[in-house]
Amino acid sequence: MQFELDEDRALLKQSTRELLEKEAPLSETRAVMEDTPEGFSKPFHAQLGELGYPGLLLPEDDGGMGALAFAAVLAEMGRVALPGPFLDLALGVRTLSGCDHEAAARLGERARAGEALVVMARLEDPTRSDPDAPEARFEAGRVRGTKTFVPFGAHADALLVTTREGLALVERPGAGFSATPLPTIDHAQRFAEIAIDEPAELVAEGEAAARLIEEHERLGALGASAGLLGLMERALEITVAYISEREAFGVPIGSLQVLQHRAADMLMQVESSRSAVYRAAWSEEQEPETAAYLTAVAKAWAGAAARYVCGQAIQLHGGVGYTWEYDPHIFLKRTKTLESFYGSTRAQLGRALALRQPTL
Amino acid sequence: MQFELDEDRALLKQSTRELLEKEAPLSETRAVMEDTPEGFSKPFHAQLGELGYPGLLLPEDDGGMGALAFAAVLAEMGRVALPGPFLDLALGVRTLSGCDHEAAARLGERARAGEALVVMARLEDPTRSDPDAPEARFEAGRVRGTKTFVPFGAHADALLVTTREGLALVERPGAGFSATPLPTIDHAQRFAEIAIDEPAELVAEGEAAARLIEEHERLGALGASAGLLGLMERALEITVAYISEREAFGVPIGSLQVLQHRAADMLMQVESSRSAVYRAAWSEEQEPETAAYLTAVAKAWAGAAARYVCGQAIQLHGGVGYTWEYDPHIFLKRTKTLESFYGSTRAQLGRALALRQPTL
Amino acid sequence: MDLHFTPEQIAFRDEVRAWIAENLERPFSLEKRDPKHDADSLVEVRRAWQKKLHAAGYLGMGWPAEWGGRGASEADEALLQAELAAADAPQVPNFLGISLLGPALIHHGSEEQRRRFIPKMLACDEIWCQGFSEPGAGSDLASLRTRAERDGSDWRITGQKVWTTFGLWSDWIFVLARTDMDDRYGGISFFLVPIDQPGVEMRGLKQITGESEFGEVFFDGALAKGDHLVGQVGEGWRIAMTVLSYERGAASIMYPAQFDTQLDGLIRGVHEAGRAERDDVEEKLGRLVVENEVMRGNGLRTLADLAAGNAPGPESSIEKIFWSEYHQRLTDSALDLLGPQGQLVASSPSARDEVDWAYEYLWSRAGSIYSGSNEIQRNIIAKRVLRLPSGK
Amino acid sequence: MDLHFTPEQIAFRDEVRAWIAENLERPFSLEKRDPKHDADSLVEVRRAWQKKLHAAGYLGMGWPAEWGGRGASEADEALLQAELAAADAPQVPNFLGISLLGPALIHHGSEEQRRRFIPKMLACDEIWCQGFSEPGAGSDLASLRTRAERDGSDWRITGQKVWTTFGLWSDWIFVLARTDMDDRYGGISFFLVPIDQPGVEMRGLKQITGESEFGEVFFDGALAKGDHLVGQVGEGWRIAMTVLSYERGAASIMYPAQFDTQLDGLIRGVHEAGRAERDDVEEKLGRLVVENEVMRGNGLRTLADLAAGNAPGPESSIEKIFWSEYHQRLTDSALDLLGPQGQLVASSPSARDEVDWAYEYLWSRAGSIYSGSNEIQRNIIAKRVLRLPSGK
Repeated sequence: MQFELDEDRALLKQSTRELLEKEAPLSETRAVMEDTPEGFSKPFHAQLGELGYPGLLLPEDDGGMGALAFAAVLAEMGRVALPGPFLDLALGVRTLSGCDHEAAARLGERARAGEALVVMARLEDPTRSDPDAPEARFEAGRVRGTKTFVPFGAHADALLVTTREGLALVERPGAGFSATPLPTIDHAQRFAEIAIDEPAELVAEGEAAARLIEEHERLGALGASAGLLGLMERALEITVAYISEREAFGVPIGSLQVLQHRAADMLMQVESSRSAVYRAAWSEEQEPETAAYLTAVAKAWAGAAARYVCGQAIQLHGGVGYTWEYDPHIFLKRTKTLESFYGSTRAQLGRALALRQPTL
Repeated sequence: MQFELDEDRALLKQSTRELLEKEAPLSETRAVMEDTPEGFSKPFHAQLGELGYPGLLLPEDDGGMGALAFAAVLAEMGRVALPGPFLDLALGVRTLSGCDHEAAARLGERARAGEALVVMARLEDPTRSDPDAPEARFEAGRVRGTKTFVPFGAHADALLVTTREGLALVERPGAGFSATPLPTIDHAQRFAEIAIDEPAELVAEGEAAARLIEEHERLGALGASAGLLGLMERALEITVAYISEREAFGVPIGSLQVLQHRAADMLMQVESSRSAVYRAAWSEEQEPETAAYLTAVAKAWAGAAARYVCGQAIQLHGGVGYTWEYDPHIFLKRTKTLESFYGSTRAQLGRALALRQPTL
Repeated sequence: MDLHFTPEQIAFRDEVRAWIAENLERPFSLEKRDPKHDADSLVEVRRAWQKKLHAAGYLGMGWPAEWGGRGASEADEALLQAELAAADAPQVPNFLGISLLGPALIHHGSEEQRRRFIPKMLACDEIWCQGFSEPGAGSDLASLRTRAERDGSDWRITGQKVWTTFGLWSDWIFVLARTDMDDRYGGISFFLVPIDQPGVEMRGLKQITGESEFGEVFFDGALAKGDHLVGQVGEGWRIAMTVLSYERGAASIMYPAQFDTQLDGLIRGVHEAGRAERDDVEEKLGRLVVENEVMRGNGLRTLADLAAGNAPGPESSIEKIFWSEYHQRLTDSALDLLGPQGQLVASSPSARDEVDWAYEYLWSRAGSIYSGSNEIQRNIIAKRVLRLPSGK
Repeated sequence: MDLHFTPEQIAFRDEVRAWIAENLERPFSLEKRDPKHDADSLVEVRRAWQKKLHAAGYLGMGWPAEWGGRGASEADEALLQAELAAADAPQVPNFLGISLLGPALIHHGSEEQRRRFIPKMLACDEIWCQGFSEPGAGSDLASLRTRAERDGSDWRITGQKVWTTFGLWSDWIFVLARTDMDDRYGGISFFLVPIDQPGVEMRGLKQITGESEFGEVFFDGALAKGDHLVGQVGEGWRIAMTVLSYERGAASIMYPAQFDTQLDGLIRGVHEAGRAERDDVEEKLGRLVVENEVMRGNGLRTLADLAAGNAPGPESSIEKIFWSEYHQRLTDSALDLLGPQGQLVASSPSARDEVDWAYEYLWSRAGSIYSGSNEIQRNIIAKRVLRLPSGK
């Protein structure tokens, strides 16, 4: 048994950290939040494409590196709260590769190289539709429907749209497409409501489509959990550093027992998230029969854990904790996005109960 | 505006405290828990009857003192975790007085003098019956049915049985009655499952019966909330005294910031319970249109509050906290009874939401 | 025991309610959503609202008649604040001036100071901000280092203050500054300082909500005139502690009223999302309702204690902890219950319009920190209410 | 990364599982419900079970072969403990003897001591209890005051110890006693003391569950033979700290296995009560499932770290806090979800038979206190893992 990553993946993790610290550090995240209309750095995402990152989740003989590498990379991105659609893109590339369809394969090549942004459009207004039986339809070579909270839906080059008939691919959406931005708490993670009436190709149907969507959700939850791990890990680090330095009443506030216990509780959340996230990623590779269950466990835990840790990061910073200038709020905001999307905590609790099984 | 009790009620509260400290102190509760088959002191309850306590909830011109006095007395009883059916008896006396029926009136007189123990038998097996439409029936002058978790059901002299036809009074249950004890965590609060097939009188029907049962539940929740207040108030007192004295690492443990904050949180729970409980009692007397809502609020709050306070009382006592010899466990156990009966916390949360209304 | 307001108080409450209905155009959350507004024009909305309140006699109601008061009780003040909060009326720019500087001048200031400053403060012709906190002295206020040095009969102030609410729009700031470096408490004095002068630089301090209601201010030999010292040299700490302890009662039922309005919005939102029938939603909403009502019960008890002549003591720490942590639980739950919809910022056309949940969620993180962090409040409860021992 | 047990370990686990199925008559919770049993006979059930385990070679598996060991790894030990916990097998009377005294004798004892004591301890022919804690020294173990004074070549022990698990049924006690009043750590020595002698009085210490598994013991010049000193005079603290740090891994997946069995019972109970379909029940059960699985993930990580040769550090404090507070949440939720039914004590004919929830609810309050209270554990994490500064 061994918990550490093997050499290849550890190396990838390390080089990803260096890349991010150099090209997309936290200060850059702040700049993107403040200034960029797309909510992310296009050049950096192009660079990620050149380096092959979007293909992480492809089968190994197709250049992928598997779920553990994926989790390690997403956790590193969480440490700098990297803004942008990387997670959705990596999921899109994986889903395209699972479609037995030529247009999908072609687009997949471009997407993994960072030349096209493909995201899945799945959610619909929950008061009017059932996620398992979408209102959106594929008929006569066109897809028609309305989707909401589509990640980077206004900036995508292509969309994988879930329809009642299966998974429809819309490339280069044109006049029949409109996107209304849905700005949320997290300035650097953009969503849109889209209305679509465009030519499309049905790239997966029936069982195959259902399997791809389930896989997309599972891997999305895994990636989000890993992102949450990175966010809270860094939030704890900056908090421990801050309370170790900052003095009040003549002592470092980190010497006060109440803050020490708070930090200890934060550590418990972070380390338990680490165990759960990497275990889920490992099961995705090595024990697929438990992967759906362990991923639900990881996401349900990590969402609530990060909310606690990032909230306390603000509290322990005191007054400066609720200034824009200090970093804790960036973590809190991204946490909210990752916690509520990719299967909310509440949804994952229900899923974990339903999927419960012996794991030993 | 004034929060303090008026002189009469303050006097009652004070004299009740003195009576309890003299005749039924915490040490006596312990003795009853350990040794008494009935789970309570019959002589002391007879004394309470002589002093007129069971008539507390009667109309004022009938010798009652109203809901505030009732709450004050129950809170005092909570402070010594008084074992026994006092709450159920006081509720029974009130309900009997609301029945326009001669047998009820006659029994009511005896009950308020402490000469007869009357309790209501209401709960049925929840998997088999709806509390609003009991399986128990009153037919041809007899009541037939099975009731569960009847408080002191094995020791009652008479029973008010909820049936589909209304409220049936069974005096001196005989051969058609059997009671199986249901011993719970709280050694000093006895419940029984009863099977009954006995002659009875229908003492209230239709709307009148429904109103009496609703009132019984509401006042039961109020009394239980007051009892919870007394329990946690005393649990906090003994805890503060303990941590102020007990030393570790050369300092009183009550000087450690983590324990200070814990105690502060306990105080918040206790004082908020005090506000909520007396406000509910006051509304029962002065603002009946809000009483049902404010009582649900008080019970939902006080149950969870007492659970926290009494649990932490054990924790802050350290090792001796989980010995039988020290008192905290007595509070925890009684809390569990009062929290889960008289409308569980979960049930009261739903009730509070349904009854929500402007209170200012 | 009596938790009824007097008939006069109820009549006052009804009068206020009717006045608000007549005078408040729309809830402030809707003002903030209006694209025509920027930070400056929102301050003008607040200023206009303060002028209306002042004209109606609703400011400084408990002060002596000479200074605009009407001998109002804490209960009146509390009822007013509750009605304003329930209606989501704008916060007035001089809320800290009125609650802190006003009493300081009335009790400790000179007659000239009162005449010069109080009328313009009430009328919002001058906006005041508070200069107590410093970057290095959060919870440990007395460790402040801004100093005031004599310059003839005047004073020169040097140092830095933070959390100067509405600082960017203020004309004056009331400042605690050190006149003796060696006397921790007795070396602090209370000054009134005009902002529009060379030695003062005010900067906006952006909050996590993206707004800059707070400021930070740098004094570099700023001038405070000799007759703008409040009280005597060295009395600053005592004055500040006294005024900070006033008006605790006024907020006691304000927060529950404000949260009730938000709860209304949440319950409506949950119904519209078709989720109200779920048992887990019922439980969470029920818990929010219960906690808010318990908070109101605490507030009524505080008012009743005040009415009975019991000064509010350190128990006010309980209220501070309660409302600020409730606000966090409320917004946390709201975002869970409303789903992604609840995270939309107010400028989104799809955002719910009753409550700006995204803003509330972020802003709620501040309440447990400002005005004495909740950690400090718990210290106070442990030491002053429970009388727990001090460490060695 | 590799979280798989080896095929040999899985084979061992399967062997243990089969062995338990064959040898365990019924879960210990059912033994306890049986009216034929009293406290004494329950100890005999435990003793008989220990003898079976010993005969099967399942005790001291990691010890040298000479003392019954089989060179087992932490993972083997952990798998064994998890299987035993899942099956609700009785705790063996000498569990503390085996986990603490055994290693102390093997590493620090004399050859004669090992020969004399280890075989009978393993075979449960002698029951050992632990004499570390004192009434005045809970979390602050080193402040112990029980003293040992020389009496020729022997020692006389005077003082009091508490929390002597199975004390009433024990034959021997291993005691930390002070041989130098002035040297806080270096003045403590480690003694083996027979209980059946005039200077020893053992009393049961009733727990809040009503049982008396714990004892307290009074020494009044009790005799410890000179050759029953373990190690050297003054080495007691070091020996105790060393053995307390052993076998941390063995419990790492035991608690999740035990709680899984209890969760099974809870889920069944909720279904039988017809409440499983409620959304609030689903949410609460889901949370319990998630937390327990996360705890198992932490445990597997500990085992993996041990297998990779990383000694378990203060992170074991995380495990202690996690399982003990989870146990409280689990039993709290169970009593809520099962309603009054869950509060019935085991002797009630109407009680649910899978899990004695009433007992678990009460007993769960102890876990956050014993073995170093959770407050102490959090201090350890803050200081030794997070390296937060010390106060002045």
